[in-house]
Amino acid sequence: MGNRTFIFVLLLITWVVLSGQFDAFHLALGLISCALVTWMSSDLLFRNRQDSIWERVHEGWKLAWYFLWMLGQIFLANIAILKLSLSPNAMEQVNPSIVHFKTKLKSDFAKFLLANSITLTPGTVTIKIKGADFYVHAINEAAAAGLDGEMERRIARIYRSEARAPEDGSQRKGGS
Amino acid sequence: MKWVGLIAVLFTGGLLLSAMDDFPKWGDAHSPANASPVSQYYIEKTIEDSGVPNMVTAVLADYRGYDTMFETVVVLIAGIAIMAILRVMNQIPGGARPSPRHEIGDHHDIIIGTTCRLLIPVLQLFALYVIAHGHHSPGGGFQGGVILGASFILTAIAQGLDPALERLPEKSYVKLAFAGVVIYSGFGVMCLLLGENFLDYGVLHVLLPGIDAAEARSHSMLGVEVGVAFTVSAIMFAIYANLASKGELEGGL
Amino acid sequence: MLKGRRRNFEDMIIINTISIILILTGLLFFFGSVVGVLRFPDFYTRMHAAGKGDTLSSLLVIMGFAVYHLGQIHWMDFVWADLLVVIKLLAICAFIMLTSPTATHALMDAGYEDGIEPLTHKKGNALREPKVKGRG
Amino acid sequence: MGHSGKEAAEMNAFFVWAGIALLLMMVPVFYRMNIGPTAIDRIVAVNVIGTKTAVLLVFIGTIFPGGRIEMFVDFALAYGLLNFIGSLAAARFFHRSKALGGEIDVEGEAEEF
Repeated sequence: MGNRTFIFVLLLITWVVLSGQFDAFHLALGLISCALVTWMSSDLLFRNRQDSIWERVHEGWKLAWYFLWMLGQIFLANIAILKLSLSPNAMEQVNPSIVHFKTKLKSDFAKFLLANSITLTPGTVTIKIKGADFYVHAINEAAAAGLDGEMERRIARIYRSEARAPEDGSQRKGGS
Repeated sequence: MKWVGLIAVLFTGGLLLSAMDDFPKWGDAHSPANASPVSQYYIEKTIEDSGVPNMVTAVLADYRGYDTMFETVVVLIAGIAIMAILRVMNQIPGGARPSPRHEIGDHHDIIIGTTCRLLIPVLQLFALYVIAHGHHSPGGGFQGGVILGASFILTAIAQGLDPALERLPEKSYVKLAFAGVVIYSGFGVMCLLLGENFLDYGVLHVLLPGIDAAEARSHSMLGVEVGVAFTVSAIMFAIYANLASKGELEGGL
Repeated sequence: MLKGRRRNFEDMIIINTISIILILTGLLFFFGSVVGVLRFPDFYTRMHAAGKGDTLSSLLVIMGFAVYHLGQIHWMDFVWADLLVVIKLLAICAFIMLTSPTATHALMDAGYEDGIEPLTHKKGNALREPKVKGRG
Repeated sequence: MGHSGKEAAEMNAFFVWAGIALLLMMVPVFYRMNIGPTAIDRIVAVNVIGTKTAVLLVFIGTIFPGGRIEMFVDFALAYGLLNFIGSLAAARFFHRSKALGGEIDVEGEAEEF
C-alpha cells in the first residue's frame, strides 16, 4: 500500500507541474486523474516492491549523481561524433565491429541503465541484451576499448541489491 | 507507377498553388471567415456565455456540439468497421494471411520494456491533463484521447499484445468506446429532459446547486470532452490491436 | 533600488549569454549529427550519428531555453506558472534522455533482426556469423 | 525586471535565426529519407526530423507573440512522445517483418514507398 501512496504522490507532483492551475476545481481534477492512473498502471512504475521508500529516495539521489557523470560522457560522445563526421577521412576511422561481453548486473533496471549509458557514450550502441550477454556495436577500436567496465561498476555502486549474492537475484527486479 | 504518382502529385499541387491567389490576405479583417457575424459573436461572447478562456473548445464542444458529437460517432464507426472487416477476412479461406503467432520469438526486450514501464503512467497522466485542461490551454478530448490511446499502444509494443489485452480486453474497449458516445449524447438528452434544446448545456445548472448557467456550460463541456476521450482512446487501441494481429487479437507485432 | 535594477540587468546579460551559448552548441551538434547521417557508410554507423547527436543537441537547446525562461521570470511579482514552464522544459530534457537511447536501440535491433549486414572490417561480428549476403 | 526592450528584441532575432538554421538542417535529412537505402534508414531519418521538430516547437513558442510558451511546451512534449511511439512501432514492425512471412522487402524499392 505504501508503494501506491508513493506513486500517487509522485503523480500528483507531476500533475501540479503540468497543470499550473491551483484552484480547487483543477486540483480536484488532478486528484481524480492521479487516482485513475494509479489504479490503471501503478504496477508498471516500480517493479521492486520490497525496498522501502527511503531506500528508493537514497537510490534516486545516487542516480542523480550518476546522471551528472553521464552528462559529461554524452558530451564527449558528441564531440567524437562531430569530429568523425566532419573529418575529411572519416571512412578510414570508421571500423565497426560487434562486441560481446557479459555483465555482472542482475536487475533489469540496472541492465537497462547500463544499456542506455552505453548507447549514449562515445562510439557504442547496444544492439541486444540476452540474459547477461550484451552485444554492442562499436564504431571503431577505440570505442570498443572503452567498454572496460567502469560504467558497470558505477551502476553497481548505486544499487545495494547488486552487491548481494546472486541467490535472490531472480526475484529482485529493477529499482527506482 | 512512380512516375504516374509524381505527375499526379505535381498536377494537384499546381492546381492548389494556382488557387492560392483567391485566398484572402493573411490576417485580413474583411475575409469571409473574419467578417461573418457568427465569428464576431464567438469572439465577443464566449467568456460571457460559458466562461471558457479557450474559444476553440467553446466552439467545438458547445456552439457546434452537434458537429463534434457526430465526429465522435464517425470515429466509433471507423473503429467498428476495422474490427468487422478484419474478422470477416479471417473467416474467408485465404482471405487473410496467417496471423503471426508466438513462435516469432520472445517479446521481452529489457530496454524497451523498462522505458515504456517508466513512461506509460506519466503518459497517461499527461493525457488526462490534456483532457482536463481543454478549456484553458489547447487540448481536449480528441488530443487527450489520442495520447491515452497511444499509452495503451505503448503497452502493447513493450509487453506484447496479449498482456496489453489483459489490461484492456476487447469487451472493455468496445464498451468504453460506446460509453463515450453515450456520455456525449447523454448530456444532450439531459438538456432535452429539462426542457431545452439538445446539447444546450445552460439548463443543466439546475442539477448542480450553486452554479450558474455559464459554469454549467463550462462543466458540461468537460464532461463531453471526457466522452470524446473515451471513444477516441478506445478506438485508437482497438485499431492497433486489430491491425497488428490481423483481427485475431493474439500474438501480433 | 536603482542599484538592484542595474544588478538585474547585468544578470540578464549573463543569463542570455549562457542561453545563447547553449543553443549554439546544440545547433553545432545537430549539424554534426546531420552530416553524420548523410556521410556515414552503413546503417549502424548512421544510427550512431542520429542517436547520439540528437540526444545531446536537443538537450542543450532545450536547456538553453530553460535558462532563458528562467531569466524571464519576474521575481518581483512572482507567479508559479513562469517557474513551471522551466520545470516543464527540464522534464522534456529528462524525457529525451529516457526515450532517445531507447529509440536508437530499438531501431538498431530492428535493423539487425531484419538482416541488414553490418559493415565489419576486422573484429567481426560477435553476435553471429554473417547472415544473408548482399542486404543493406 | 530590468531588461530593456532592445535586449529582448535581440534575443528574439537570435531565436528566429537559430530556428531557421534548425529548419534548414532538416533539409539534408530529407535526402537520406529519400534515398534510403533500406527502409529503416528512412525511419531513422524520420525520427531525426521528428526530434528536430519537437525542438523547433520550443523555438516557435518562445518567439510566439504574446508569449504562450507553456502551450508550446505541451506541444513539444506531445510531439516528442508520438515521435518516440512512432519509431518504436516501426522498429517493432521491422523486428518482426521476417517472422511475418518475409514478404516485406526492406531492400527499399521506390515503388513501395
